Amino acid sequence: MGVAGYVALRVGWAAVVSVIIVTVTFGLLAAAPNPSVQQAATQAALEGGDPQEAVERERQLRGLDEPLHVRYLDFLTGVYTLEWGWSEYRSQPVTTALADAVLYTAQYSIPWTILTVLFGPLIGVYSAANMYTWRDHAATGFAFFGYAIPNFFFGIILLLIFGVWLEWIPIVFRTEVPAFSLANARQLAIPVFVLVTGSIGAIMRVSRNESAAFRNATFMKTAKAKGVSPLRAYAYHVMRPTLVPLSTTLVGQLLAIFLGSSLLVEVVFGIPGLGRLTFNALVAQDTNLVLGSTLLFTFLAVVGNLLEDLAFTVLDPRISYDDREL
Amino acid sequence: MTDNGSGATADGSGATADGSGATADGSGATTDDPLLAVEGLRTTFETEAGDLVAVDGIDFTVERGETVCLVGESGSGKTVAVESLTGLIDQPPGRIEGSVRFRGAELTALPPKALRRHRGASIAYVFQNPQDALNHCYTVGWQLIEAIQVHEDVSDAAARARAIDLLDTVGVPDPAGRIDEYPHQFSGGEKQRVMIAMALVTEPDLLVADEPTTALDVTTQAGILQLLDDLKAEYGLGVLFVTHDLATVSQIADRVVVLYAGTVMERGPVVDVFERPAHPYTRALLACLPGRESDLDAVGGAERGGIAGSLPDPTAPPDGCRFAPRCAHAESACSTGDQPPEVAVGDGHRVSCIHYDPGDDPSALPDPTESAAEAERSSVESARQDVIGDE
Amino acid sequence: MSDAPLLSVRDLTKHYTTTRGGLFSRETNRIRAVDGVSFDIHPGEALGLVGESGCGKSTTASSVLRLTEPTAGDVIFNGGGRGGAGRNDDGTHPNDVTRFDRNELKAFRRDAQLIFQDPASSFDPRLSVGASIAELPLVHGMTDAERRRAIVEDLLERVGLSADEYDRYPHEFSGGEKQRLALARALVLNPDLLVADEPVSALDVSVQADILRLIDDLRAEFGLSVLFISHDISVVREVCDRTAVMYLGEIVEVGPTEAVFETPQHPYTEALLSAVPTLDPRSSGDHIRLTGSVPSPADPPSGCRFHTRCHRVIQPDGIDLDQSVWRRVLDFRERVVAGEIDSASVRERVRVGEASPGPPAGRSERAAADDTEVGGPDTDDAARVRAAYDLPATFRDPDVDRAVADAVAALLSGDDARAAETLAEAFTTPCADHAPEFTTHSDGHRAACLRHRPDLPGGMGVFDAE
Amino acid sequence: MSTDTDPNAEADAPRFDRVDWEAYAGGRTGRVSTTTKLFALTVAPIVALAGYDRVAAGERETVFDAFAAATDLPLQAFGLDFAVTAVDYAFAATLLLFVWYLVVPLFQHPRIASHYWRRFKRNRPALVSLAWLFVVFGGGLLGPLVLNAPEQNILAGHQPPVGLTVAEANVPQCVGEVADGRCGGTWEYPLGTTRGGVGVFTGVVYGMTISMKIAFITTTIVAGIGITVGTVSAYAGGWVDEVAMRAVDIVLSFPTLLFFLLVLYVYGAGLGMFIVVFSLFGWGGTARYVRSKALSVSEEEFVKAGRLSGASTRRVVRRHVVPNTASSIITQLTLLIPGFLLAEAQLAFLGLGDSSIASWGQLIAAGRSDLAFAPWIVLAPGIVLFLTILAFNFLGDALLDAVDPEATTEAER
Repeated sequence: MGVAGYVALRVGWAAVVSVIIVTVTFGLLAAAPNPSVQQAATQAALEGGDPQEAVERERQLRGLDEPLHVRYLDFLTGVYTLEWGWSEYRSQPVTTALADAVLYTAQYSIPWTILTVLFGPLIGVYSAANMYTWRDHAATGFAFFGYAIPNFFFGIILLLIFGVWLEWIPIVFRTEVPAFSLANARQLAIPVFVLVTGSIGAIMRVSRNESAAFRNATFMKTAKAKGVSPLRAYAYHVMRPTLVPLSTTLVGQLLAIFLGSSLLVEVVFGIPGLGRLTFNALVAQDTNLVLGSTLLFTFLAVVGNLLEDLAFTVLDPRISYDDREL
Repeated sequence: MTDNGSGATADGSGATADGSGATADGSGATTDDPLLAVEGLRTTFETEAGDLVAVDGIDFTVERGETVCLVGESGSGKTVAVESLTGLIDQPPGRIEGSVRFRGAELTALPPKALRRHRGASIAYVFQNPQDALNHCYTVGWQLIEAIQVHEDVSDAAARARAIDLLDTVGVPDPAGRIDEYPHQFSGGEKQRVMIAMALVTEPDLLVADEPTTALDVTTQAGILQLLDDLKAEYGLGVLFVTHDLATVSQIADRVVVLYAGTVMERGPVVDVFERPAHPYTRALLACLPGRESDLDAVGGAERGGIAGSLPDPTAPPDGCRFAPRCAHAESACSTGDQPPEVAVGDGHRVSCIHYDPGDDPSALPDPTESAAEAERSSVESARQDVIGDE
Repeated sequence: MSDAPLLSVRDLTKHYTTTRGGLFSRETNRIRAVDGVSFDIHPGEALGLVGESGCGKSTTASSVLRLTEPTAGDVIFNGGGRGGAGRNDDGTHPNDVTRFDRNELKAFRRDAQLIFQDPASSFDPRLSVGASIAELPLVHGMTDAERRRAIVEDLLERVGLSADEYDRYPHEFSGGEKQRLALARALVLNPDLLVADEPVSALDVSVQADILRLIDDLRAEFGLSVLFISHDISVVREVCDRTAVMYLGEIVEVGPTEAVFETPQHPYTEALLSAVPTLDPRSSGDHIRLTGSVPSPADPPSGCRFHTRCHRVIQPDGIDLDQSVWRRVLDFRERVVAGEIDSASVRERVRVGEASPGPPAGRSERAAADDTEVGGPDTDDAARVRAAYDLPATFRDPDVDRAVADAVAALLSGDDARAAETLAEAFTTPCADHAPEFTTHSDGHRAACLRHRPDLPGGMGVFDAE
Repeated sequence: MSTDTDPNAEADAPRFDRVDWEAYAGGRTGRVSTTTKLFALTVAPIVALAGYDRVAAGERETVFDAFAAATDLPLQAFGLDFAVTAVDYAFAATLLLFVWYLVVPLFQHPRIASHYWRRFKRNRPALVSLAWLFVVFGGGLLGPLVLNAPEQNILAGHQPPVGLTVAEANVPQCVGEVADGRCGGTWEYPLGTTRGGVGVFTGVVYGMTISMKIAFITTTIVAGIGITVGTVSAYAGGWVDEVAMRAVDIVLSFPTLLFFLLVLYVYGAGLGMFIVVFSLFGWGGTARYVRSKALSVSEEEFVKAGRLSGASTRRVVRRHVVPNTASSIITQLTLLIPGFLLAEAQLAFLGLGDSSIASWGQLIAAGRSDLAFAPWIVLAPGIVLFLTILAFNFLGDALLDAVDPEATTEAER
């Protein structure tokens, strides 16, 4: 079994996981009374109609009178053919609504991810290189501050300072500015900063602790003994092995922060991205849209975990594909 | 010693221990200076319990073409000593004092960058555990080529050809096929050979080998020792060999320096130290070796068995001789002042023990099993109790 | 010493199967860690088991104690009042440890104990050492806490510690003290057999001697039998009455310690002894050099397992080379057949040979010591290949020379298969075809080497040749 | 072996080689430990009360009222008049678990406890963090008994904290003193009030209770499932291991927050559901960690020695493997708790949390619109939340150092 075999196996497993999650989601929805059915009943009752009849009609309309396995297969087909239904709240197909929102989410999450992945390991290794000096303590303090301060709280405070008091940034996100413009950069600077402080701390801590072990490894002594400069030694001999364990946590950490924080940051800063869309769908009781955004996030998580595993395999030469378990 | 040169160097080095004469190989350095001369080397570490003195003022020299063994048990400071030579110790928490002269040039005064040029280029290291000594993320070839290119501006292809050649020199089978493999694909002995190849890339003058065979099986160990001996003869290397294993010392050393608790107990040509050990510690250590009574007659007097007691606390070393608290021959005078000055008891054979006067025969040490020694011991005991009583 | 052995191990085998692959595909790989090991230990006797890392000695120890389940074989333990039993009708033995049920095994635990190699991890860091030792009597039914404590305190003093160290924790002890504690724990149930797995290899020399003497004293005082496992021949020599030498899962030689070490009858024992440095600085450093590395126990060599590295490997009829040249020819053959040497690596070697001036360093004088000529760098590629792989430029035997020349030519022309075939046909050794059987040399001294079989070519008891 | 002549004297001498082990064989040793008995004894009333609540107490009746009515005991006089939820029962049981299995053992083994303490207290920030967490714990436990539950009082809205003033126009009615047209804070509301007149200090203290409940219950569930799955997986091996680890994969790739939103959307959810969902999807990492740790601990010689003692696998696992893995997962759990607290605060802030509880997130959400002129409503709970999360992180870091076996060997050198 070579690389290709392993990748195929791992992708297959990711597909299995996604099916399981989709199934659990279906089970959850199927077991509960459908809100729109209830809504129809309430509506009918208010309008003096027969609630029972309204329920029947609504159920038929939504195909809820079909047997469970048929509905399950329909659901599964729908999910994997991207027929995610009509969003009543947005009056457009769910996929279109999601695609629109993704554009806004991408505007801040791409710079955020790049900055985190770039600076997290760098600061971590720097901290380890200067372990127990004031530089290390400063970096550690920054990291702890970053992941201890709740993103939404930090966002509110910064918005108050820079938006309300100093008026440097707009309080409400303006969608009319072009994506690649200074104005857009200005209004996204604070959300990106908030997210970066939140995520860089975790990455930096992991990098620091992992590279601390490699810093004292004999191979570092070997590198020093053969006359390699400290900078080169850290860049090649510490950074590289640190990336291996880091790769196992990096994607997970980023995803966890992304799933939680994008929701909060978008609500706080009024960015009409995926998080805000999900929030609005929840408030507006738009089942299809709630389901759609949940599935999108789920697939992101599955793909993220897949990439994480593949990265780990590629990065660590000691892992032969033959011995690698899933 | 299979090579015919070592006998001569052993004799020559006996003289150099006193600071005179040298066996220069004509590599352009001043011929009067020894290859490596260490004086008053003292390495301390700041710890929460106070300053930990790992190496407490030791001197030794290494000449070209000779092997000097630093021998001692764990905690004797032997590894710290050799890592202090080129500043491999992190400072802080470490602090290195004393003088380290390499071909007459003072190393401790050098700025880090200049010191780095010496490391690898003229002083190369081989470490104990080949398992971790190579970076698991890079191929063996990459690491060898890095070692070459750090010091020389050569093309990748030329560096690679040299790396293959070196792997062949150190006896890695099929070097061309294996240069692109990762360290985990090599056996322990092969990794150690790769480490030696890496140490040789810049044709150093001094090779520091820190317990290079301890982690290896005995048949593998024999091969590595043989290789080091061959290379010493071929390249005219000075070898500073650190080990806890006296048997290895007897196989490879020209001269021996016995360390205990960071200080030198005894030094001399290997034959003298093994056949006429002077210091009680050396004697006890030799007596500890299992299954070898028949090999050696000199140990005879001492009883087989371990050395009672344990190493002194390195943050608060005892007064006088460091070994006195565990010594069967200790008198009250042993526990006062500093470590006794070294006394010559043979040609280049010197011992740090108050029981000797210059020129004494190393066998002059009183036998501890006699009643006189018993009396000495009890006097030490009472002396100690007096000290405790005073507090 | 009575006639019946305390422990009798017969054809003990432990194969590990490692599973590779995940949920969807499975492959199994069989590691033959211990492959048919037999030995006896008599009451009060100490048997040493020596060998290099990976030879299966530790696996043997844990299989004897059933810490790992052996794959096959009998471990008949006659201690603890079990003596005198004979085999059942179906060939099984009532005292076979490998067949003990739960209760029998628990009783067996009282009679056979183990001390480990690593003092750092031998005690639960969360329990006081006293509690750790006292756990054994508790497990075996002694519920009276005070009595347990009294017994353990008494025992602590017997191993050279003091009773008030009962309440201290493992991190408060040095390595040597922990090994004393480990001895106390092993002794607390008053066993008949003590298995010591590298008990001193993690200790300083000065402490080693202490612990070895303690083991010796306790053994004499309580009539213990000891199975002593070590890689260090000198330690075994010090402690053991008899010694068994293991290589790659098999015992190759066994006998009274002095006999094994003074007159080794197996080339491996000989090489092992020669590799141990002596304490005499005047001794010549001539060692027997073993080529190659230890083969994988997953795929051990056929015939005698040592033949791939043996310096005394037998030459077939019709070949009469210098023994060291023969060894190198066989090494070359092995590596070509295994695909380690192929046309690509040969070509790179030729290129390197051209680039560097003079013959490859380090090889020259070694090869020159042989009675054959060495190919110089100024000859053609074939000579360069021969030099690179330590082969003489010409062999006196024309058949041998032709076979090697053909193989080198095939390699240079890129035909790896033909090279392998040529070499495999031309060079064979009886050692690869026949599994050696034990031959007896003196009282209880036995070795398994084909050199001792007179019916084979080269089998003439060459060990007295020196 | 023994050369003594009097067999009767031997039998009682405390010497290992004179014990007749056959006489002891078959004795029962697998008894229930005292700690377990005491735990069972103390947790029984809580279980009984919960059962009574479920069976006897009516819909809108608190269990204490029902019990008082049934038994004529003046329970109200002891302050036992509040409604008890399932979360409260779980919290009480969890607290007992912590007392008997974490606090009491520390006192039973003072030598090892002081060893850990010496290592722990070298870390200053961790000491401060521990002190702060004690404040939060104490406040959360005792606060509700001392302070009345937060109540709305529109007239007392937007009061500033003690020592601050606010323009009189911004408050409906000033509770404290008015000077120069500015309303000052009073000790009645030390941290000011919200728009609805709820005391921020009271809100923060009640929020501590919620946070403590989340911290303790989720930790217990996560640790319970994680340790069980991890050890069983490590020890059973084979297909059990395979299935368990695949389950961990799934749990780990589950976007818990999203899933909770879905649950919330479909069923509606309170604090109890929050705790259940988050802990049911939070154990993946712990299980994986425990498994690898258990496997490596099993390789340690003291575990082999345990097996060689003749003890059953169950005993070895319970007595040696689990305790030695557990001490190192404490760190992991300490670092999990802030995640749960943060998630609750986020949900509450979005207005998706349990509106019936006074958590810090609720308070921050309540103050958001008034941030410009009444920042204390957001700042006070926000800073407390920040400090608590910070404290857990510092604590986790310090515990890692304190129980890390590598650090132990370092110190031994």
